[in-house]
Amino acid sequence: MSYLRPNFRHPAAPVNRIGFTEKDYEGSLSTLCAGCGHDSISSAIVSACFELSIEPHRVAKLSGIGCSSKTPTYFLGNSHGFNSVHGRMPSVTTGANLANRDLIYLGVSGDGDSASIGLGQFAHVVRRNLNMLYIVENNGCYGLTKGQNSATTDLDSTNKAGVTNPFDPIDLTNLALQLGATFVARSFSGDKEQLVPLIKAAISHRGFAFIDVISPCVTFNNNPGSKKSYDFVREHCESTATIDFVPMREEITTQYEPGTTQDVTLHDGSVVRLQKPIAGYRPDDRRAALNALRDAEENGEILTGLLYIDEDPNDLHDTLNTLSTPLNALDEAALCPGNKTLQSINKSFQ
Amino acid sequence: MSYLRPNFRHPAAPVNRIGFTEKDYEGSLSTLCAGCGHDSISSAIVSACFELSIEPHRVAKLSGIGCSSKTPTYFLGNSHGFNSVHGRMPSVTTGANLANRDLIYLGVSGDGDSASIGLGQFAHVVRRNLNMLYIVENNGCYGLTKGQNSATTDLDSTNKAGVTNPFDPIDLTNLALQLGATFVARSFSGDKEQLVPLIKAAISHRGFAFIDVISPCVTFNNNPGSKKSYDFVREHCESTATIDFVPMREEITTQYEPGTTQDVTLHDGSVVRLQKPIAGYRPDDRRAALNALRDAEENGEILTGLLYIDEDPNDLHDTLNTLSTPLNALDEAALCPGNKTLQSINKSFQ
Amino acid sequence: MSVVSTSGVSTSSANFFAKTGIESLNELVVKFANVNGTGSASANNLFAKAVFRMGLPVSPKNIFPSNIQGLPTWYEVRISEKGYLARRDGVDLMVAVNPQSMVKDVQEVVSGGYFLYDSTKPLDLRLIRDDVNYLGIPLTAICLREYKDPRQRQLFKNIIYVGALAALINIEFEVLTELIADQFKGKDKLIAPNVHALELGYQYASRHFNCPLGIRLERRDLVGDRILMGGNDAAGLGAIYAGATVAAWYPITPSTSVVEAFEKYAKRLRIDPGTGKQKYAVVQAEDELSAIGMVIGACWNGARAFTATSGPGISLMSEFLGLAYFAEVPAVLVDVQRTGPSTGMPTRTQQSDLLACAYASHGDTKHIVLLPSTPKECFDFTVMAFDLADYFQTPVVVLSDLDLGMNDHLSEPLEWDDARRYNRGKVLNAEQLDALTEQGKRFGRYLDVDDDGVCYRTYPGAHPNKGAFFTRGTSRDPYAIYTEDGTAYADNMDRLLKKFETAKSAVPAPVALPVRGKRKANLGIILFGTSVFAVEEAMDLLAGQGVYADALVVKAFPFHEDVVRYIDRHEQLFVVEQNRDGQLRTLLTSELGVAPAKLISLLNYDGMPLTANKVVSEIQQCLGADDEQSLQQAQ
Amino acid sequence: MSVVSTSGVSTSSANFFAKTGIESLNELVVKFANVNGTGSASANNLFAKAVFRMGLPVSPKNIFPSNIQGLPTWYEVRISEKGYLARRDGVDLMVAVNPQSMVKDVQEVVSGGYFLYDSTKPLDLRLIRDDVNYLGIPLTAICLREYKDPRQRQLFKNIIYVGALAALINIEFEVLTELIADQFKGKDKLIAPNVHALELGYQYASRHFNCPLGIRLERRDLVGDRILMGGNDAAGLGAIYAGATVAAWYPITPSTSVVEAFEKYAKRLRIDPGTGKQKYAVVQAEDELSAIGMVIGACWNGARAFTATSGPGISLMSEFLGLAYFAEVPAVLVDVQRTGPSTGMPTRTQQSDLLACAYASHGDTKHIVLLPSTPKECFDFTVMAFDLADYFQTPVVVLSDLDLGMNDHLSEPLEWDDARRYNRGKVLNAEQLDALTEQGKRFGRYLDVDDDGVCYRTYPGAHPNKGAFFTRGTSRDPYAIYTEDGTAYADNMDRLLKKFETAKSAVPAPVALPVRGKRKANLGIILFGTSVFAVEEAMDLLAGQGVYADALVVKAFPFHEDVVRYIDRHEQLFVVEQNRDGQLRTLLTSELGVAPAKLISLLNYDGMPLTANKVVSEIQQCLGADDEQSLQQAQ
Ligand SMILES: Cc1ncc(C[n+]2csc(CCOP(=O)(O)OP(=O)(O)O)c2C)c(N)n1
Ligand SMILES: Cc1ncc(C[n+]2csc(CCOP(=O)(O)OP(=O)(O)O)c2C)c(N)n1
Ligand code: SF4
Ligand code: SF4
Ligand SMILES: [Mg+2]
Ligand SMILES: [Mg+2]
Repeated sequence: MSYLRPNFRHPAAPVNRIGFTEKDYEGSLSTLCAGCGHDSISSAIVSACFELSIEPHRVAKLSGIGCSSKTPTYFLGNSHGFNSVHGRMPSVTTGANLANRDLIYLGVSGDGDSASIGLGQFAHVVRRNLNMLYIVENNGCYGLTKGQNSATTDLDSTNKAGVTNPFDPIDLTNLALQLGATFVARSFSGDKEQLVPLIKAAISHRGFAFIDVISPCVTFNNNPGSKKSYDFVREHCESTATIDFVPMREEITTQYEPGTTQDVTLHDGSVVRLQKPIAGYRPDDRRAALNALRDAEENGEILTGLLYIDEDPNDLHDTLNTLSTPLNALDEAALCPGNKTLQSINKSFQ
Repeated sequence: MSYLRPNFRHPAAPVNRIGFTEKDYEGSLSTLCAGCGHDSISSAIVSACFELSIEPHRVAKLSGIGCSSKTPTYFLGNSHGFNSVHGRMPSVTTGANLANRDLIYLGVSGDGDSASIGLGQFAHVVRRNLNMLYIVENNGCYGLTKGQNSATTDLDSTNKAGVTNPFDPIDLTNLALQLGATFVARSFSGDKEQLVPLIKAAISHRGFAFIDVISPCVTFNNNPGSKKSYDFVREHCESTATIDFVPMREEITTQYEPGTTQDVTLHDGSVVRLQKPIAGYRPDDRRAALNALRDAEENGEILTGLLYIDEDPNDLHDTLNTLSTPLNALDEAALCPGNKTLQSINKSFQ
Repeated sequence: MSVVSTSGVSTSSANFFAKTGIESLNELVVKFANVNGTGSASANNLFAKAVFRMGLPVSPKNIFPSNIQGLPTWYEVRISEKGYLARRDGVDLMVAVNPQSMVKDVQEVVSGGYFLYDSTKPLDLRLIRDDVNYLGIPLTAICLREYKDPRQRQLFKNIIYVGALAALINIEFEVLTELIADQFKGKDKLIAPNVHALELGYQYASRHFNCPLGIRLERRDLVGDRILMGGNDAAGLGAIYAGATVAAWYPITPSTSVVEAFEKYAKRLRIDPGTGKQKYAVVQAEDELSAIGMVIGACWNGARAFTATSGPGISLMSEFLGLAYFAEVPAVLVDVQRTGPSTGMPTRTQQSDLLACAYASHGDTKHIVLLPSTPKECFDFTVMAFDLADYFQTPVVVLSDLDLGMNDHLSEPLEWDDARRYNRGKVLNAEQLDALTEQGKRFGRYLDVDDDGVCYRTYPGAHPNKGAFFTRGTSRDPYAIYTEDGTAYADNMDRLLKKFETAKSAVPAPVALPVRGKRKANLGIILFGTSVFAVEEAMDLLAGQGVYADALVVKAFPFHEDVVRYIDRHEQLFVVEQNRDGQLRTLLTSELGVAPAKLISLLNYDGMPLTANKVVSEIQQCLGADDEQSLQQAQ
Repeated sequence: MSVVSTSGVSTSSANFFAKTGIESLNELVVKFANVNGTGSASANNLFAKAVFRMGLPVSPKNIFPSNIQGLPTWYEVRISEKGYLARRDGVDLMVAVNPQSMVKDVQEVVSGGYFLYDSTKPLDLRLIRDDVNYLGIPLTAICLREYKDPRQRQLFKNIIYVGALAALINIEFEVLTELIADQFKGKDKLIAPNVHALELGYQYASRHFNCPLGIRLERRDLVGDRILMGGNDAAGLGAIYAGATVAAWYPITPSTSVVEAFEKYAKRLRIDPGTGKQKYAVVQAEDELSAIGMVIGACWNGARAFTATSGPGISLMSEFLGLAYFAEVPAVLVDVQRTGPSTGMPTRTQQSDLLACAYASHGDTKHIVLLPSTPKECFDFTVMAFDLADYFQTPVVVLSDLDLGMNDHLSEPLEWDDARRYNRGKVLNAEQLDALTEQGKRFGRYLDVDDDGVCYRTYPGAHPNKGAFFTRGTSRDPYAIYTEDGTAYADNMDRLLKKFETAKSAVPAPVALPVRGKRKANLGIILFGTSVFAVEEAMDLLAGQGVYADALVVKAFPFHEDVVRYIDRHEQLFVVEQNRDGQLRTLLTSELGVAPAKLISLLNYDGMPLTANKVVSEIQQCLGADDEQSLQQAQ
């Protein structure tokens, strides 16, 4: 169990434009493992909403199932939330958005939730360009079910249970770009400097905004192949065939300059190499973004930052030409044609 | 109701290496609309299997649900077939292949079957590089349910019911390439010269082979916006709100040279522009293929032919390191560890 | 004596009359055997509509294949001035224009009945029965002569046989021309050619046969202000009137036309005059899981949303239905049943999704299911479904079937009370939330404040700092806080059961069918949905045989207390269902504790709508000769 | 008199003894309250295993949260030389090492019971009950003193309290050290530190408390050759022995360890010695729809394949289950039930998927469901499931639950008859197909040749030009040709029903639990699965109160005729189930026509395994005082 921040409120806590303190954007205590990357993302969301001076109740939080999908409970306690079923957050969010176009829709999912069971819904919500922020808290495994490989697990990496992944990972940013997403970014849970501005930009984007956030699972991304691999405690647990020992871990943070790459060492000693596009990178060319992704991949690097944005696309409401008034605000008067019309309809069936 | 070919057998019909005539590769009568592109694909499959001298019973035909998915009944009458449920052919084929790696697996699907309800299974069977030929008979609509738009329908095209499609189409070849497919091709149902060799190559490929075959729906790709749009009969049907009139149509065929483009006029007068890569095109570079696809797309052309091939990939059996003997051929002796072992296992629980 | 046709075009050796042609006025079955995709539907509809306009009760059934073109398709029209709307076995007049199915078609004709065929080619001798009257009309030949465009030739062939029927069974020609005029209003150039085609047929028939035949029609005034409509149109329209603003669906026969109707009417009735923008959203989802997900998301967010599907869709939606049940989110589904299991017979009817809907999803779940029998009920129950879903915060299924949904039915006209207000259920707005706080009360999403199992909810965004809660499929306490406490879980499950109890008095009550002739009923019948047409007719037939039954048409699950009362009043009941496993009977025994021995299943599940004969013969068989006696004494 | 602990490390004001400590030999409940993710599981298992090795019946229950680290988790161990394996309310000795849950934990201790806690910090006064004995051990302090590595400090804390328990309730220390040796065979460097930790606890306890306490253990010879195993391990092993070669699954608690066990044993027992290649394939699918699709594809192609899942997976698989039922393709599923509906309580047990499995999917469907009660039955029934699925060409569900699957149970040892051959059912090979032709017979995939509803199938590729057929979810004739003919459809549906009838005699028969003391039973109990442990115990308790019951443990759906016989023999029966809606009762009434009035539901659905007390009190309550009298007279 880990806290997003100490629970007392500093008298002189800074307030934002609408008079809220950052605390007003927090949720209940996290029940995730200490040091879980997902908690860092939650606090980044809190900061972003605070800095944007969003009224918390104008946000709807939706998620699927998984450790990642639990996190909406841990931020924006004054917002309605919906923890739906595994892999189906996109459809629920689509319906919610259709009902009330005036709220901000924040969807949180995991790599299992989005790249496996939910891949179809992910692809189609991208295609409809639903006005929402879709965050995948990507830890390359199934955390909540104890660490099985997911569809984003690196090729040949071995998980805590000793299973080596023989399949190429699915890169969701790549897929989102292919499918026409109008805002595509990637970041690292521990890089608040990069993540918070990205979340702010994504929320401000009118259309589908996707952020793939690499978020280490401190408990199951525990690669015995890594240099730190001899580990008394792990051996103990292995030979007793119980994987219920989770050492307390610190959250991993990082910070680096645009145009540079940065090696980040995970809890198990394995290393991810993050890269930020050079200052000159223009995120308005879908094809360039796709090629940049492939370039980085070929150098064994993970490209982060804002990869692509279409400044002013048509969202689903534009496409469907729906009324500017939220549909859930219309009453009988606006919706019901009345008996006179019905009688003339009867005529057409006589 | 249309016939693949006259039903009598010519005495001197040519036989292939294993002594079969082309007729031996046919199935029962097609119940599709006259002129349906799907029937052309069926006969291309028949020719390909005949020319490859495949023993019909060594082929397993699998499909989902749709007009396209009905076609396995119309070819290879001596092969087992499985018409499963909508969008789930990939998983059923995966299981079948795991059970017996020695058969040839021919999966037939539609654009609705694969790009909508089945997109997740499509993506994951690609990722597993299952050794099979996966054909999508792509008519850009839901034929069997009377012509709704599908996820591959062209942007802004209007279907027979007058519904204009507001979404970007999903290009399955593009997706397959992104997801690591080891054989990716596209063709046109009426272009036997191109299609038959592609099917032969795909069958010979050891791994996942995908062919996206553009296959006009003569009945519902009936675009009132097209030049032939004034149509007495259509108006008649429209005003009686019955769409049960299907004029007899001829199958559309075409033939053109590598490196050239070809305009093909569909039954409703609308035109598709097909392009064949130039002679020098080398289909061994995934990235080049992706770029070629985008180039063509940007010129409003549809790139056809063999787009990419990885000559010798690992298929799912290689990845899983399964026995060369088909698993369904193993008996008690090979599979059951026996009581002695069981007793020692009991010990481990005492 | 056998009259050889003197058709100027071709002479068919088989064109003769049987010794005796049947005689019947305003009581007959006319069946059309066509090839699908040949444009016969519009012509056949024209025929049925004309009979309807002559003031005669009519009930057409479309018996079509699961394919688009080239296979046999039938259109069976029952005309009955007695008002019977069920299917009836035996065809009085077969219009056989499909060579593929003729062998089968001719067998269906009743002895002394008529067989109209295209005599352009001589008739295959195997088709000749000496107890049938053959009416050869050279349809193809006439079209060849009259039309150039091959497609017009095909199309007008159908109109021509309708013209011929006008002469043969005495349909008022003006009614036909008037219908043509209505249909092509605005497209006037289409009118003349159609009328001409009608005349071609009319003239040919009058010239070659002594018209009208012994089976014929005469105007009556028996339909009053009733309408001829399909249940799917009515359900789609119901969603419009109920204020549905979001429709998410995935195409599947036979439910597709529900959302199509909704969209058609929405385009007419739901465009904002000022801006020209839509006051509704229709999304064709990528599959059924997504469709129901969208509906649940929209309802959670305070809109009225629905989906329409059929069996396979219900299976795919079941995980989400369990979520909506447990998380208490409204949702409306229209399930237009087809013949299952699996893909089954997608173009045939059945009532076999009842259990799948009532208990959808794993774990302990129960869902409200409404059971319409007529288009008017499709309309009314769809409207009601939205009120019930909102009030009880749970999914509600309107359980229709292919016969009801896709076939035209004679129905009471639709009505709407303009004073009616939508019942959005227990939803707290900002003011109410503030009031609550002033009263020092804490909002609890799952608090059973009114002791009826129904709690108060809030919509997202309702209040800056009050009333927000977390909706989830996991166990939670009355304040929507996640919990794994066994008692909190069990209490919540008990409350859900209490809520379902409360719903019993809110769902539509069953409808009683009184015993014939002021007798005392000596047996009872329970049924639902489209079985009502056959049962109504069967009750008359049985009465004629001295068996007096009353019946109860169940309209909803959970069962209204009137269902209990009815069952208690009878020792022995027949449960009539169009499925194999007696699914209604299962629900009656398990939910009401009725002794199964008391309920005799009367099942029809071949995919064709139930007939009165089937009901009568099964009941008689079951009663047995002696019982029948004793019954008669009992009167 | 209250003895103040003389712990050298800390003195807790609360560390005193109550007036009277309970006394009990070999009958007690010890409960461990831990924080999950702190490595307590291995230590707690060690404790239970040691008791088991002392020849004492033991039954541990893991009560864990749906999260990975930091939340309360409990391990409840019942020890009973009487052989009772059900949960029992009331804790005799609470090992409370989780500050978060202490308030709740101390309440659970029986009056006069013991409360072992970490006395490094003084005890919160709110935790003090004067009828409880407090045993303070400075676990943290000891670890701080003994270990450098913070993670080892955390880990060994658990081993230390196990050492202490050895002294306190008299566990043979050699048994513990022997277990450590077994566990770390090969990793010998781990042995000494663990033994040392045990000693630390042992010594501390012996020094500070008068050991053993009044509650203590003594070696017996009561477990014989029985094993201590979880049902999921047994089911996974069953799939190995049954010859399953394809496992396709999607992770979900509590079923995950079924496939994990299968894979673990396959790696040991299913590698081809010659080539080192796998004689099996395990695929983690992208979801449950894909998993069951793979299973169906593999079984269609002649392999034995299975999947394991839990409630939500069953909902998602239901469309495919309808296909397999109707197209007649074998499939084996292990459903390890958890508390529903929806996500419910994923780490709690329940028996609420019975209906969802028996009637899975839309349309008229019925599925074979096997109902194991013990790990041995998990093994045997999984093996049997493959034979039944192959023989009846239909899905078979092995319906386990979280308690059975994930908790260790004392079970008869597993056995295998080496003479046993797999029953692959009616499959024609090339020779048989040729023979058929010679006899001038035509192969019909859906021909009911043997009049038992079970037809002959062929595997793809079986014969160059014979026996090929098309498998589909649509209606077909006996020769597997697509048809929309109503009679052909109905005949096929009737045959499927006949096949289900045939299955009744093939499924495992129910097991009777005899009445206690050669009395005549005056009431009957029907139950299934893990309810057996509580019912066995309850029957003894009831007998003690003069209520003599016998019971029947149902082992399968469809119901074996012995179930009918048993019900007929009783006027009044209690149906014991761990769900809310009485799902077994629903099946009994609708499938066997039992009068519901005859079946009284006794339900437990709070997610915790059923206790004997619950059964006794509900039955007594229901019988009421006077009935009880009459019952006693009746003897
Ligand atoms: C239909 C269904 N199948 C399986 C599960 C079990 N399950 C819970 S979470 C999860 C995967 C979570 O992985 P991911 O989405 O990556 O989230 P993480 O825990 O890694 O953050 C699974 C398979 C479920 N809840 N529902
Ligand atoms: C679960 C489910 N949903 C819907 C349907 C109805 N349905 C049958 S075919 C089809 C779409 C077919 O489109 P496509 O795959 O493109 O095949 P086509 O007919 O165009 O060749 C649909 C939606 C179904 N059979 N099953
Ligand atoms: S298991 Fe992994 S993903 Fe889940 S909470 Fe723990 S660290 Fe985070
Ligand atoms: S509807 Fe279209 S796809 Fe279907 S058979 Fe007819 S032409 Fe082919
Ligand atoms: Mg993950
Ligand atoms: Mg299509």
